Amino acid sequence: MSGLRDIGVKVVEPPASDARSGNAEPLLHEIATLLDALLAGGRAGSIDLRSLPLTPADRDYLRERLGEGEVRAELHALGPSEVRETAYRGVWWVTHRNAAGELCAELIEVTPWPAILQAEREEIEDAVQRLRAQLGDGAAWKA
Amino acid sequence: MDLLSFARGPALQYALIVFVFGVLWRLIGVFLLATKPDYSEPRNRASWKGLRLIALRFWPRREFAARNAATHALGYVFHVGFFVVLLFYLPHLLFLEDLFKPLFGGNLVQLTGMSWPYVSGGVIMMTGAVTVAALVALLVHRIASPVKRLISNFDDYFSWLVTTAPLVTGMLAFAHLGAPYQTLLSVHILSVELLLVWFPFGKLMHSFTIFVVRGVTGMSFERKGAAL
Amino acid sequence: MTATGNIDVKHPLELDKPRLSVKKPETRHDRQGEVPESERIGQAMRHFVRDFGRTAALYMESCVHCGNCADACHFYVATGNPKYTPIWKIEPFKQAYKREYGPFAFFYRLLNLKAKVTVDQLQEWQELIYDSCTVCGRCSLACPAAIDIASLVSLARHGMAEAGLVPHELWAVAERAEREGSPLGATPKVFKDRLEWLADDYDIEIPLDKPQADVVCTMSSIEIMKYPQSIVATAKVMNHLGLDWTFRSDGYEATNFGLLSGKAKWQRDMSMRLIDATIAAGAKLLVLPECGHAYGALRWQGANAYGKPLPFRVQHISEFLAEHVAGGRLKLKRSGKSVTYHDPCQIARRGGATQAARDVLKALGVELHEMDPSGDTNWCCGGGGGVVTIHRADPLRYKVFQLKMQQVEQSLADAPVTSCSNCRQTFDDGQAHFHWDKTMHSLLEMVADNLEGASK
Amino acid sequence: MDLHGTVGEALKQQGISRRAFLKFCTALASMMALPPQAAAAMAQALAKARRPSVIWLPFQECTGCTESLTRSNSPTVENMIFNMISLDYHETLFAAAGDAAEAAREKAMKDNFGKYLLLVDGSVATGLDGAYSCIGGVSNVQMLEEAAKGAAAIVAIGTCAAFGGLPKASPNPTGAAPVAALVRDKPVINVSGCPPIPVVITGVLVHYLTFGSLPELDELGRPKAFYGETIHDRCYRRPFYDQGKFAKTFDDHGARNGWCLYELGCKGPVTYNACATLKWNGGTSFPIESGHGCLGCSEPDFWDKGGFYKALPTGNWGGGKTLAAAAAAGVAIGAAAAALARKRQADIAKEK
Repeated sequence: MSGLRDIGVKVVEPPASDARSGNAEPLLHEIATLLDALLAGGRAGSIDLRSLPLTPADRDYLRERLGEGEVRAELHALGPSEVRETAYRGVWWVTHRNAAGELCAELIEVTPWPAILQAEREEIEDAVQRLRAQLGDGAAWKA
Repeated sequence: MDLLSFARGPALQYALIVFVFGVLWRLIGVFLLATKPDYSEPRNRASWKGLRLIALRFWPRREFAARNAATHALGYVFHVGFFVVLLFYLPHLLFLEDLFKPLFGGNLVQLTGMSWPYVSGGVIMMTGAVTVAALVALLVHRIASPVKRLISNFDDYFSWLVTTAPLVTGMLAFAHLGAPYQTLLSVHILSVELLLVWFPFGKLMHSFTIFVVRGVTGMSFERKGAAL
Repeated sequence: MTATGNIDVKHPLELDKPRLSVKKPETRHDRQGEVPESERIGQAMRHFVRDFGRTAALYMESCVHCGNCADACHFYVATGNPKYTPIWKIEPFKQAYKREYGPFAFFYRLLNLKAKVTVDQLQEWQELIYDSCTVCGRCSLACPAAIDIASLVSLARHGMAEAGLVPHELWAVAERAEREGSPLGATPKVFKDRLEWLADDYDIEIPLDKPQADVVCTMSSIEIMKYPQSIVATAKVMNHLGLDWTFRSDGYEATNFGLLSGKAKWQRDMSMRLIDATIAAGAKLLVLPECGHAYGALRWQGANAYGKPLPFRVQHISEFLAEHVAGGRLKLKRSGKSVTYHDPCQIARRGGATQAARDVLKALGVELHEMDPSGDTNWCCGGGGGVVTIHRADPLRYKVFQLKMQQVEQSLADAPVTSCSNCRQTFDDGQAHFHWDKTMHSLLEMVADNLEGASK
Repeated sequence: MDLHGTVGEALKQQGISRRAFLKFCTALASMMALPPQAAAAMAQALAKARRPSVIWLPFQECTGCTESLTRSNSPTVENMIFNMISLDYHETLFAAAGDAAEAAREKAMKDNFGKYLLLVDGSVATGLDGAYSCIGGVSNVQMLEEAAKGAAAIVAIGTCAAFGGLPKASPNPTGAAPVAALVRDKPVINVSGCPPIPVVITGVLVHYLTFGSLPELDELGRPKAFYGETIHDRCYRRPFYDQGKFAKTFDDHGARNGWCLYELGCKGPVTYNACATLKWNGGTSFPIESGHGCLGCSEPDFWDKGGFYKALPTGNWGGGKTLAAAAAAGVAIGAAAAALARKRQADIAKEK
């Protein structure tokens, strides 16, 4: 089956799509204010990159400015997701893809620890039950 | 039948019918009136040369130019602007092409091979704004100037309204301001239909009669050798 | 019609003033005949519709109310009063046209979109149609739609005349002209006596009623009564050129107060007198005197009164002189005076003979200072179209005349010249009123005074 | 499988972890242009929400909408919805058929009376009092009436259910009518489109399940989150429209360079939908991006708007014949008026 490229139609991105749109810079300031809010009130904040008119150049610029941190986590649930810590502690770059590998969400989360990585209490309760069952010790841990 | 289908369908059809019917009624009603021959000895036999008055009278004579320069300037800004907006904007061209298809029996572009030039929406919006500004200035002048206020009647003000409305509604539709696009487009088309319906019964008929009158006067003056 | 007897008592002439007219009436009778109002308006409408043609209808349909004509009209420019806007002067007639004659007339009447014209309305408009319009046609040149507003005013006067709504003095002189052959008392007998008196005084031959002649000359009653030298001048030029010419006592009065008052029937009668006399003399040329509306009445409307092309040529005296100057038959002494020429509207703008007088002035070798504007767009002297006969219009006319005086002053010429005795009379009246030092001269008389070489 | 427990329990039983569920809510919040923090709130509320019973009634439909919603080779975010709802009746998807299927439907309607969600696919045939389209001898009209009584809310999936769609195109032989025309007393959400974008269906259901209320609707009953703007306003080719660069034919220089398809009949300016932003087939493309003008499929009577390839501004005003007649009439009356005027003139002239 011939690929999209073989069809005569040459889809042209609208002009000036590679240049930076100038929307990246303000995001850095917003991240800073979110960090202040986190330190002051402990409230986590996040920015949904897909809802903003960012060109690919903006994204690269943002990635470059935020840099790399020490943590890089991969998540496999309904398709791959990736959580990367930036060079600034508390600022995480979260990318969700669905089973077909298509990008379905991309956020910058400002929090000590992204919620997606945490294990939920209920699931921990299940875990302990299953573990005990496996170990043959019938006594289930009572909440 | 939503508003847009009504505006583009039956409303347009009846407006065109009234327009064609009214214009011909009025023109034929005048052209077939009695006329007496002129037996006087002509100074110039080729009175048809007087037809140049049709072009000459587009510009005022030197002696009259100064006194109502404002009216002339605004008048031209409006007329030129109006026709640029009408004849150099693609959606309008498509509309007119569809309108005149039965007359020319087919798509003009294919028939003639030539394609009519058009400019971008932005340019049309600016032209429209300038045209509306000129129209408003002309209305203010019509009210402020004692001469114009005295001689103006309902026809002048209503004709002004039906001429300005399409421009304003058209620009609103392009800018997609204030209401869903279908409503804006319907209002724009309906305002054009109002213009078409009023056209034969008001002073807008001057777009036809003005050339005839200049021709007639030009020929009668040329015959006498009088200045055009 | 009033009995002839007391016409002189009711409307005595006033010929000793700079402006010849009927004496200023104590009480004005601007309404003729004792007819009920409905009949009067019925007559107006019927006659208005009767004379209406396709061209006039087209004009009535084309006005876009732009107001440009006001700025061309000397009555508006001199007063600034919007009611003198030319197109406003025919408003009731446009109203009548839409109701009675236009393509939508039936619906205008049915839905009463335009009110019926009333006598009061016409009475009110009398001042606009007569006192403040010299039918000079300047507005027609300014109209972007090229509506010949002047022709509409003349047409409107038809309705006014039939409704018996002509201003007092204009009606009196028009009625006198129809009955006596001359508006200002120049009856054939008076005309004959004057010719004899002038022939003796100036020892010049002035033929009258030659049974056969090549050229028939005519005079305006203003010249006969106020500027007899013009008669002598005409004779001098004609004899100098050795032409076979004559005056005709059955067709000498060139003015046409039927045209000025709007009484179409009288206009035809007055024109036919000249036409019949010229045909009777078997002439090939009828020369009209120094008079404006006479040229319009006969040169351009005479044939239509006659019903077919005229069997002879019609020329204004300035055209006649220019033709002979160009032909080299008329040699003139060079006078070198500094002059400015006032174009009579009916000859230049309306008549198309603007260049003739200038050719003659060039032959006269005068230093011509053209007024600005002049020629086809000149300012009117304010007395034409019958306005000068109406006393009620005097204040307005004097205001308008100031425009003319300024023009003449600015031209820095010694003396103004023109080729229309009515303009000349208006200038004289203005000169007397403003104690102005400039006196209007006649082109014909200047030519007669500067003839070169022996008369053939 | 406990059909009517909470959504959370259902997910757990199907082995869908909380993280997967949180990821699903994050993606959906982003698509519905809700603030990112809403994802967490959505996850909690949804988990605790009672798992609604959903009845899918197929009337005069082509199964395009079902196809659009369910077609996916791998579990994608879009069809996650099926794990959250208990689909108690779906003619196409059900293994059961005939009386068994009907019995299941009636049972679900009885058990969850007043609480189930009624999804209607296809327009309702009202001609010959419903005889044109029946299921098991019961006409669509009756079935809709009956099902609507106990429904908490009705979602009309696709332009057929929302506005009558293709079956309603003139001459509309079956008397097809939209759901909202027949059900007046219950809130109806119109998810128009032919078919609607899958995530739009999901988004509406999740919104209803999460917040238990109808999303904000426009005057045609369509959720504003997805039908608030015209394709034209969000079209990536809009700069070409503004610059006046238009394709004249489907393979000319303009078309090859992706210029605006206005002249080729694109109905983008008068069509409200989210195609230009959410796109189709998982964000691959949408009609205009693949070189064809928008058909305006999410608008009422889009079939009868004068033709997909007729440019928007062209009117359909009935052709030249009527105008020729009008012209003739105008000339006739004009001539009559002139004749009348000339006659009056002649009479007056004779009088004198």
